[in-house]
Amino acid sequence: MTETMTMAGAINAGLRLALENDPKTLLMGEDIGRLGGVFRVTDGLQKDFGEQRVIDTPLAESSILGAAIGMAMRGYRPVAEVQFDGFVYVAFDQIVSQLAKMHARSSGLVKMPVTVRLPYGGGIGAVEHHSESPEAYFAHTAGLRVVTPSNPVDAFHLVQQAIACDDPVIFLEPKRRYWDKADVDMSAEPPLPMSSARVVRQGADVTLVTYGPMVRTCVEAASAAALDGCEIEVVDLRSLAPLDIDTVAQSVSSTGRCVVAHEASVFLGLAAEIAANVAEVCFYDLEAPVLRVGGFHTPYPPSRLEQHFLPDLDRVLDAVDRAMAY
Amino acid sequence: MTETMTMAGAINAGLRLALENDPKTLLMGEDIGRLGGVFRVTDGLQKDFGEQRVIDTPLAESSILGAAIGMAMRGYRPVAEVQFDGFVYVAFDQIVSQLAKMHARSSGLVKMPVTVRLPYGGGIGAVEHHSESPEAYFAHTAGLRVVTPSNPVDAFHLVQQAIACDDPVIFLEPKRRYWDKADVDMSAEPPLPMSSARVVRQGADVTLVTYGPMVRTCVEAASAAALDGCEIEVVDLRSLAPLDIDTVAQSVSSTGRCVVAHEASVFLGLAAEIAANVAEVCFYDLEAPVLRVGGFHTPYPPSRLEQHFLPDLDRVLDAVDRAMAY
Amino acid sequence: MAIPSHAPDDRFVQLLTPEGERIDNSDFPLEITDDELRSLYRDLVLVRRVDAEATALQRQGELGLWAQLLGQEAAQVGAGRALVAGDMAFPTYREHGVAWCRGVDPLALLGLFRGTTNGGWDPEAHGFALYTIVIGDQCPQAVGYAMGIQNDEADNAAMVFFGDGASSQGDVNESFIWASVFNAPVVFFCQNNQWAISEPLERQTRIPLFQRAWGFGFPGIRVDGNDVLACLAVSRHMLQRAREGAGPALIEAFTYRMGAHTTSDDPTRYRLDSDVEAWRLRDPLERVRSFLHKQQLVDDAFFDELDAEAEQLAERLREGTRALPNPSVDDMFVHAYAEPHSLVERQRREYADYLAGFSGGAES
Amino acid sequence: MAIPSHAPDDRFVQLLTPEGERIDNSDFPLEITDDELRSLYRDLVLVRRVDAEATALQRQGELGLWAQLLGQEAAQVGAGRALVAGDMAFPTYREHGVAWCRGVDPLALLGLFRGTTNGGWDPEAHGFALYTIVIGDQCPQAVGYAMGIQNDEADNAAMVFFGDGASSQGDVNESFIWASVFNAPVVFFCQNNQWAISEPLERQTRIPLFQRAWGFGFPGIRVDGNDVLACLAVSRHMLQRAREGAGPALIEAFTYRMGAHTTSDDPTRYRLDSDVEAWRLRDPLERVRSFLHKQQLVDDAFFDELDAEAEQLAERLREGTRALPNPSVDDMFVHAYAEPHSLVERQRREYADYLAGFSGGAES
Ligand SMILES: Cc1ncc(C[n+]2csc(CCOP(=O)(O)OP(=O)(O)O)c2C)c(N)n1
Ligand SMILES: Cc1ncc(C[n+]2csc(CCOP(=O)(O)OP(=O)(O)O)c2C)c(N)n1
Ligand SMILES: [Mg+2]
Ligand SMILES: [Mg+2]
Repeated sequence: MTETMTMAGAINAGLRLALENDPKTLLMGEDIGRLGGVFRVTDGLQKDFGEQRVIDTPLAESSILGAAIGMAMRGYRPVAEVQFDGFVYVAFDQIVSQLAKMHARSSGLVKMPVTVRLPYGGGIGAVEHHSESPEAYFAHTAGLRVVTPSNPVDAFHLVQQAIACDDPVIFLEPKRRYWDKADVDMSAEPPLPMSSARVVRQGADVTLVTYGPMVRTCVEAASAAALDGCEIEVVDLRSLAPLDIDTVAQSVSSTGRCVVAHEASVFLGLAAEIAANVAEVCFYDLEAPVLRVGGFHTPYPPSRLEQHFLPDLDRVLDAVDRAMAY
Repeated sequence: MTETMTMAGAINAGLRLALENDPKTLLMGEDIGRLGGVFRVTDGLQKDFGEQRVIDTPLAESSILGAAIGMAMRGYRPVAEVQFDGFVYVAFDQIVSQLAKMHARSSGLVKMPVTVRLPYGGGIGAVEHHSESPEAYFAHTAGLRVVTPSNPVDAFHLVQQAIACDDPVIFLEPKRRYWDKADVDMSAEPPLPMSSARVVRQGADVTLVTYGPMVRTCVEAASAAALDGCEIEVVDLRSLAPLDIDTVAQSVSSTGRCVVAHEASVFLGLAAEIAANVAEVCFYDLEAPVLRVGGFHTPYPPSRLEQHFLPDLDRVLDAVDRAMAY
Repeated sequence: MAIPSHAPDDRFVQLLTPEGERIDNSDFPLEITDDELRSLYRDLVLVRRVDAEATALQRQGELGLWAQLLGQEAAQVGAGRALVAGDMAFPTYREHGVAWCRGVDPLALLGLFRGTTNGGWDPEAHGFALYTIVIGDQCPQAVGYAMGIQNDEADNAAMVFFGDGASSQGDVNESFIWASVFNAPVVFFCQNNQWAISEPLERQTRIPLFQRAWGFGFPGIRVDGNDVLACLAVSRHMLQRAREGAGPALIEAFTYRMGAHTTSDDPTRYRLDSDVEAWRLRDPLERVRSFLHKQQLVDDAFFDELDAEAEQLAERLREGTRALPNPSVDDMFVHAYAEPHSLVERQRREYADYLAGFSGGAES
Repeated sequence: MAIPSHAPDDRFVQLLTPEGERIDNSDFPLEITDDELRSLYRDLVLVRRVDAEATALQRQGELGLWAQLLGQEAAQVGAGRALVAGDMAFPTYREHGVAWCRGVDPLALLGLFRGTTNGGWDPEAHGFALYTIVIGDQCPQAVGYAMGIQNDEADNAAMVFFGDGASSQGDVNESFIWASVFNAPVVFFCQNNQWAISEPLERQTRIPLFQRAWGFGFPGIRVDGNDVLACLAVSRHMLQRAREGAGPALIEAFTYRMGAHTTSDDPTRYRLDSDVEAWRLRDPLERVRSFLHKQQLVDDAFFDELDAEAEQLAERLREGTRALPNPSVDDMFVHAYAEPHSLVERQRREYADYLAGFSGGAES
């Protein structure tokens, strides 16, 4: 049946189904139980599934990940929440040295079906360390998968696909889109495999590649550009590692132009990989270099400046214009 | 006066000068004192400068960095050694959340002249976690500088430039080149600014961009290619953040072709940024896409397989051939 | 002072009862003048007023967030007043009372929560480091700073603040090890306000927190965190022994977070009003007020003047907050690095050109 | 057993003196048959032989590295033999003796140090997790596994091994907190071999390590790490109470690293032979040997057979090591992920094509 849900609600619904469908699934994190999470994403789950399956943990992210790894060894499917992007670095070693490598080093004997839920990105006027975009760190780390929904429907399905996956998945939740609403058919099959990208708007002039919180911005930019007669094709990556480069390349080979947009610093951000990759596979099709628009190479600024750090509709269109000018 | 030195010896000499020239400089790390470091890079320094300036610390990298930050606040210039690449992730939070941001968040009031010495890279037949190439994590992090020498002369000067710099510098030491020798004139001025790249071999046909441990491999590849009449220009980046893209672009605009090689996984590795950047600034000069050769998107394999993971002369030349084939 | 690892129980140090009765404690004698007593009360009142005003400003939309210290005034003023020139305090994000004692203008704190800055004051000038939001990160930094004090052979100490929840972080426990191994002049001041957002103390430990020190070989002691005299006396004692080379100590200030975790928190979801009520009877201000009264150290004029002063302060904060200048876009680029950085400079130029393309209005 | 946080001193539990005299300890009675005694000795001898052989193989260039356990045989065999089916051990990189007791073929360990694998055995099948090289990482994992045991209501426990140096890592201390808060069935077994590469114990703590447990609210106890009977008795006791729901415990096995840190280390740079000599008198094997003698539980034939068995084992290791197959290039790609991964598959294809371009010889 279909319900109108926020992205936060859709993730909650997805988690609930995962808990119902597999007794080995459990959630762990800070304030996820009685409080239901600082964003209420786990609201009501501890009440319904108990303290052994929805675990309020001590304030120690490294051990949240370490314990999740141990539970996975024991046959569980832990979903570990790290409360905010800026606090995942404390757990970086367990993620990069242990979680990501366990399957390879055990020659496949030890599976790591661990999902790491991480609210990320800026735009909510938060204090320091609450607006980080760490996706490139994880995407560069072999052994991990990285996915991020841009809307409630994808959020509902992707979180379940991530939990069902036998590999560790970093599930990035665009916190400034938590309250975006959409109709979610909870009985429907997932519309796409977990690692596939989606063309969310078609256009013949230029391909605009983005993900997570920037998808809405880019679709709005496309609408605005359409008024000036520029047809932008918008690709929502959904999966950052691996990348569905075929879908991107197919679009670029028809438009001949490509702009990539994200909140993270451009330098070595996802856009770098996409630009390098597209430039190679679409070398003869490109009429302009792949242009990147994103954060600057500065620490995330105080929130009164974030509208400058975050690419908005105008900066995206500026990049599109520059691409069209070639 | 000029001496023939290994890279390890050159870094030791550079550290010694830094300790002599500034009483605020101090070294901290595991086994750097009495043992002189597992690679003997700090050999003899504790004996000559005492336990208060060359500090054997508890086995806790996060606190090595945290304490270094506190000492920097107190006006010191700490040089923190992390024993191996694979153990720096434990300290990732202090580096990314604190060290990198302190200057910005204090509006420049608090300087962080901290140097983090980190042996990195593979090729020494080591056990797990001793052959990592984490440079992209740090290069993507705004607030940090990342440099890496490829030879004893640069090592001698770069380590001193890093310590003298008022910004935090991740100083990556290519451990498989520790025993490479060269003549070092210890009275000479630094040949280049810390953040400048160097053309180490000239060539008209293709630009080969690399750094650290791969420079020697690439120069050897260039020599081999020369026999077949292919003139490769080799650029040693030296600084990974910021990148001296002008030097790279100048070369590429004359050769029209570019290959980037490093040990790290290619996906979102430094080569991605260089390819994206070069493709943009040299769009009309490129006769072939920028090609990347490096590690695979797999955890670093057991050492018996590392010769496959690490790009060697043949794989570099294969990429060069493919670039020439366009 | 011997390591109290054989303490039979976990009674805390109290010098002033909730009813305002003075208790003597031979371990922690406190010589204090009447003026000091009055000024301590003044600090408590003004700090609470800053907190109340900031909370109100957040409600009015002038601040994005505020972390209330309500209920923790005594712990913070007691500790803050024990620090001397040259000492360095390392706060979390809730140490507004310590900031006050270190001479940091409350407006600087408000700027932080308004989003006009991520810093706001000169740590060295005030002996008060920047706020730290990543739980526990400040602890190893404080130890490193203390090791610097040691190297400098200075007669000072560092004091680092953290909460009951923070006690679970690896960095906090590592800092105990370093402080102990290097015998660093650092005092760990843990405000156990019973909550880490929605998680009660039992999620972090099953024994009293001050006993954590027993595992690391230095003194741990619990004080009545709502008793400013006890907090002052014990902090002075531990700081002095640290300055004298006797090494680190852990002080657990047993108190209660009377307000929400922050203005975006809703404590009714996880705790009972009755608990809060019970703690209201141990209010840190009331006991001092009644003590001053009983001792006849104050008259009505004193309270009237103090109220007036608080009112003026509140007024200044209200106006000052609204008048806080927004940071300039350039700051973002200029302060990213201490030395020239080619990439940041290019981005700065390009973005300036981009903004110039608009009617000046786009530039905030 | 009460938390010994009031223990007046730090004496250790010893059931067998260096001279081979049996001591009774009412807290840790040990019922043990003669057969068990003999087989314990057998394990000690064979484990030491594995270690010696591996060290020799490294010298001959057959292994890239080897981390010797010389001197720690009793600690590891005592702990390892206390584990039962269904328990899970989490080792560092030096627990060859525990691996032996868990039925892991020493050849698998040799493969790890030869570089043919980063794993080598099935953790679940042996109740022995993979070696962990990043100091301390295994501790939170062990607690998580123990929490899983708890959820499963299984009658088992986890035992995690770490060293004196590791005790300084944040993760290790966090794991103490989790174990205590969740009352997880996990036993922390710390082999204090006095050294962390070149750093002596004083760099990690200024009080006896077993007392670390006092700060976290569970029992901490020191045993003679060179006394296999004491290690067995205390491990059995702590594991059993964990299985019964009494929660975690910390065992400090007081021992000594007789060899170098690893084959690439040179201990003469940082420690005195005299120290090593003093510890040689406390050899973990000798005391059992002389006890068996005095008790006349063995005859010469026993020793002869054991020597022969050790010789055969050594022979098997020598030949087996040289015969260890190199991993195939494909393994690197195939095991990176459990499920299909487009990028890895593409790289696998491309690299196979690349190799095919050479005379097959390039493929190792
Ligand atoms: C490493 C890290 N994890 C999580 C958070 C989110 N967070 C902010 S405050 C808080 C609770 C802190 O509790 P406590 O240490 O008792 O301090 P209090 O807020 O009670 O003063 C949490 C979990 C954070 N800031 N840093
Ligand atoms: C996080 C981390 N830092 C540093 C190292 C390098 N290292 C390997 S062993 C070792 C010493 C460990 O000492 P201890 O814990 O006492 O164990 P032991 O080697 O004595 O058995 C160090 C520093 C590492 N493996 N992991
Ligand atoms: Mg608290
Ligand atoms: Mg040791």
